[in-house]
Amino acid sequence: MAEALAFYTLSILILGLGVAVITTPKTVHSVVFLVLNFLCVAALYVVLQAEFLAVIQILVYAGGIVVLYLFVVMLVNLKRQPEEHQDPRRLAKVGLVLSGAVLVELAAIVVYSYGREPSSVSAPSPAFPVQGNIEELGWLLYTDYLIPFEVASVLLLVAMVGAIILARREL
Amino acid sequence: MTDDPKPAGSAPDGPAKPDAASDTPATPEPAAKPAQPPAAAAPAAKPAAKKPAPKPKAPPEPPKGPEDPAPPDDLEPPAFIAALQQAHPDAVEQLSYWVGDWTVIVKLEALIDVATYLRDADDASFDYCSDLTASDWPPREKRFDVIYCLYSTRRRHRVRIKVRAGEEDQVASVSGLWTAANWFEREVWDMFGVKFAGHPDLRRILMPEGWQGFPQRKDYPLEGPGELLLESPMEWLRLRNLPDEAEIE
Amino acid sequence: MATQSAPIFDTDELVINMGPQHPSTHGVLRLVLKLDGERVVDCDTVMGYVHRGIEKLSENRDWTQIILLTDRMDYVAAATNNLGYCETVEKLLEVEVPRRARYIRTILAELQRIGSHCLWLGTHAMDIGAMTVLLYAFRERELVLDLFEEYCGARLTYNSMRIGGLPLDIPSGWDQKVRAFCDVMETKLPEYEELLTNNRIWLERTRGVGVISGPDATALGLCGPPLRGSGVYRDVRKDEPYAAYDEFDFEVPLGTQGDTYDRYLIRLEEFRQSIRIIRQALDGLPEGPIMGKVPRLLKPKAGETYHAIESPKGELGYFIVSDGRATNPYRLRVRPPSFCNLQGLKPLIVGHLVADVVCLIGTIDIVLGEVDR
Amino acid sequence: MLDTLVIPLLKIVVLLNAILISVTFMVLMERKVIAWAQSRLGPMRVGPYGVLQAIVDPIKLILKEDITPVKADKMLFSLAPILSLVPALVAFAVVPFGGDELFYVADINVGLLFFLSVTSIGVYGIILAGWASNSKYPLLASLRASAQLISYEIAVTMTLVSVILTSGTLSMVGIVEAQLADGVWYGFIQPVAFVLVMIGALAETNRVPFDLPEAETELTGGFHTEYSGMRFSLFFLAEYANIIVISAVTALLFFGGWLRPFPNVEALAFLDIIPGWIWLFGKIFLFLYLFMWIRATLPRYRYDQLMRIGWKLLIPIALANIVVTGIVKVLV
Amino acid sequence: MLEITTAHYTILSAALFSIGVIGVLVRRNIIIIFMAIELMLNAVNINLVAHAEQLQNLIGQVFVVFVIAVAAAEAAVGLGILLAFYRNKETVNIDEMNVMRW
Repeated sequence: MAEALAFYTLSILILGLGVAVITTPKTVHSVVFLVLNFLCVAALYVVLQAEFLAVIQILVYAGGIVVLYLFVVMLVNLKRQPEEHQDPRRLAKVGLVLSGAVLVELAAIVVYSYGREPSSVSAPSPAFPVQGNIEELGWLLYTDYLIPFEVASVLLLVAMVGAIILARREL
Repeated sequence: MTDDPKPAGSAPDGPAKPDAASDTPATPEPAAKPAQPPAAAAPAAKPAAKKPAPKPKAPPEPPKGPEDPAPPDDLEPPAFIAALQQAHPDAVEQLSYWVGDWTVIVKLEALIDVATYLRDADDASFDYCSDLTASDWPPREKRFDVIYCLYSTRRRHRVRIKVRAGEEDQVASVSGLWTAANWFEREVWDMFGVKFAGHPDLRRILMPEGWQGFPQRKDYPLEGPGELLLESPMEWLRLRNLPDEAEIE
Repeated sequence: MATQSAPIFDTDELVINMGPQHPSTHGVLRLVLKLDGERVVDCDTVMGYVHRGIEKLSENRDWTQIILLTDRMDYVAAATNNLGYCETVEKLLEVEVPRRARYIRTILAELQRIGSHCLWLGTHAMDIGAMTVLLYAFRERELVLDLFEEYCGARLTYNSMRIGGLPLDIPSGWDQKVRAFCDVMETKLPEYEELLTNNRIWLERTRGVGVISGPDATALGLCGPPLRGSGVYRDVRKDEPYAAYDEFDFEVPLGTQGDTYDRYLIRLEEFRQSIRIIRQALDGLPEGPIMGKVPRLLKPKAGETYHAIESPKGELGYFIVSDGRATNPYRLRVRPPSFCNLQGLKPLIVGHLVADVVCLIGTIDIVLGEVDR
Repeated sequence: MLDTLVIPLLKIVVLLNAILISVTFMVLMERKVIAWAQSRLGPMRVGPYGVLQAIVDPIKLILKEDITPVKADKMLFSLAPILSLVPALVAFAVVPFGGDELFYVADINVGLLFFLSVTSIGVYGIILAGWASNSKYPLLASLRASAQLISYEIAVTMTLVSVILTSGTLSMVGIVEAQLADGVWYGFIQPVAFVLVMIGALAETNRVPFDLPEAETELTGGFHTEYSGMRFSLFFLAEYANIIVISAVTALLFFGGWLRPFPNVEALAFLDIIPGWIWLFGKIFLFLYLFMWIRATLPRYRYDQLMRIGWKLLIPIALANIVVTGIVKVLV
Repeated sequence: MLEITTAHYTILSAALFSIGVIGVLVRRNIIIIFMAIELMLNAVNINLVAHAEQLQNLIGQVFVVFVIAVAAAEAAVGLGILLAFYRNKETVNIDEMNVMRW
């Protein structure tokens, strides 16, 4: 009951804010809707008992990445809205149709897989020597997924250096 | 208005009647001393052609200019002045000494030469332009005295140099020699309308940008057009031509 | 209006108007700053908002009435303005001022220097964010104002001098109070220093900020502490002694780096030197008249002169032309130290950050009443 | 129903009111403390020793005209103060005021991370306020603020990692209990972290000497230049609520929260007469006083110096602290 | 209906993903396109977390951590490129970004 209430409320918010993000004419408003959207997604993670991810979602996505977007929107002080420029070669309708096709495809996958049992390959994770969501996640990250984890950190480093170089004035 | 109060380097082209309102007559009359009662004067017959303010025909003779008393015979001028006279024999018009201050009156054309000499010569080395100002003596043909107060931080002595300039004359700017002169010259332009040739940024400094006229001139109307002149000169002129209302203003 | 003011800067970069209403422009100064990020690329100084035409007014005032006008120029150091004007007219009249009057004038001028520096210190520190120093400094300035009030009845615009001498002798017991004030001031200076001089943040904010070399400062016509901060030995009190300064023993502090910190140290040292001068003057205060032999009708002979004194802000000069006939000057020109120092602002701030702009406005110590006159 | 809904709601109501009231009195306290530091009296007119000033000030702010600039972005202009206040209040949810369940709203296993992430949302209020005002000084201030908050957040988060390493838990209650178990406040084990967090706290709450986003003397009030009335007071509330919450968290992490000094020394057991929450409140007041003391003493840093300290000083020290803590943890 | 199964989450995720796709395909402002991509990544994350919960296997959550890391990297580099581009061409319109060099 409580889960259903939370799920439907959050779903409506997430989808509504998602629509708002891509339809609002003002970019700054889009960014604000995006933040709110991410906060709702974080709440959904709590419902799914992934507290650590929820916090990370807020900390990294809402508190970090979107601030970056906001910064860029403020730096890119537009004199004319990009939507004013109409490119005749651009086929927005085809885009809509294509995205409709994607939606249909996704729905088909969902419907097809709905009745099936979860495959036996993904058994519940083995017993951890530690207890609790964060602890188990940490255990996984630092044992089985250590190399991807390190690669991700290197990727972040490269991205950071790259972004600094790209954003420098004299490119 | 024909006058651009902010020439910003385009000074030479100016026939620029600096005081648009005063239609300066050929023989510029001095502004009346404020101490004298204005009621004594009958309104001028042709106000538009004359001074805008119907003022009394100044009974006392206006001052012809500063006295510039010559130095007493028993006083030797300082060595650097003698050296200056040697170096630029034609430049110095006159020497003056009064209450302990030496003044060198210099020909307008020779100003930059003299100033450069005074700054660079070792026995003068006037590296500090402590003041630059002007005074206005309207009846004189070259009505402005531009006065440079120089000081030497090395030798610790002072001198004043002075040039006389007419309304249309261009005084060479010394802001290249002393950076300090930049704003001083702007202020002199702002207050007197003396034009400085070669000044990098000759704009008004204390008065608002669009101000008409030069307030420190002796013939600047004293009762003050104020903001009206700034905002709508035509209206101001109209009011000036109605003698009674003008007095009320 | 036909004249269109041309745009001062193109608007591609961020142009901000600092002032005329801004908490730290010390009056109605307007700076048009062109910023690249937070760095100042260009700057235009706009002033004249309190231009009252004191020079023009003076041409129509009696010689004595002008003393009142000079009060209104540097309104935080009115007594020095009075002193400069009176001395210039005395020079023109060739009047001898009695020794007692000169001593009292010196005391007043130095008290005024302490008062003005207190105000400078407080506002300068406040601009950089040190709030407490402001209130400490104003606490001491209040004592100076009390002394002035007891001497001449006014706290801001004193009208405390006359041509040829002084309007009033000092009240009885006043000299003891001045002595007591000097003692108090000496104990308070370490308080300021404790808060600022070795404060790491203060050092970072002021060291190396607004550096100007000695020759540049001289050419720019800076005067007073900004000039001395660049290591140029120039103090009118020493170079061209007036009042009774030639009879006293004091030192002129000089800077070495020419940065904001040096100017700060110099002004702090000037507090001490002022106290020293006041003490000497009180010790040697001679008896005698306070008014020289001045004709009833002041009418200097035709001629002109320039006379400068060292106001708290720098060289305050008066250039007076007398045509020998009227009872008012034909032309009176004030050489305002704040005006000249303000001219040095642009070279100082270009290349610095916005935060340094307020710091540098503070360090040159301007009073807009004097800049605009 | 009673346990899951009513009691938490009651707690929230009590907590919110307590915060709002304590903020008004904290403003009074700040004015008084700074006044005494500056040899003045501070507010004296309203009530005995000016105590009622704390009530009059909010009333004044609420009754004042609420101005929205014509060219402002209306929606964001209204949203910004809310976005800055809400995170400050939400952060209180994980702050335990005592070991008993009665004293906290929620003890979640990611409490400390939750606190960090919620405070990181607060930056939006400031950025959007500066942007929505459509005015240059607020814009400059909000750029400064966002850069400052993000930089110092990194430093503080990294510093807290070493505390987490020491305690082995992310729960606030757990950290205090770990201090009880270790028998020592973490302020003594992690003095470097404590200093770093204090500096970071000053910067994150925009207090002197890091108050650049609202530096009155430079930016005429900073990001809330265009705000007035109630919306301005929301920013005000947010700032002070942030100070209180950050003081509380510092007290919990480094000064043992509700624990008495030397919690395992039996000789001091008589100190247990004083309830835990009074200990905590005393510690919070100590930190609040520290904030005010610093404000009365120090000048303001410049923008580039602030960033330099954040990136070149605090973050490397924080990283080194993590490494040292880890090594010690492994060896011991 | 009142019992929330993984399918519910999957449908939500699909819908959010489609919104992101529409944003990418229809909008011209590149910043909004970036944001639409973030929406799509979030849709994927919801899916991953939901399945991790269903299967009682934390690997899904581990993946989300990586996705967030990659999203952060993507945003940093993408916005860096965008800023550099904007400085030269003064536009963020994707239709005008049709040259490979400038």
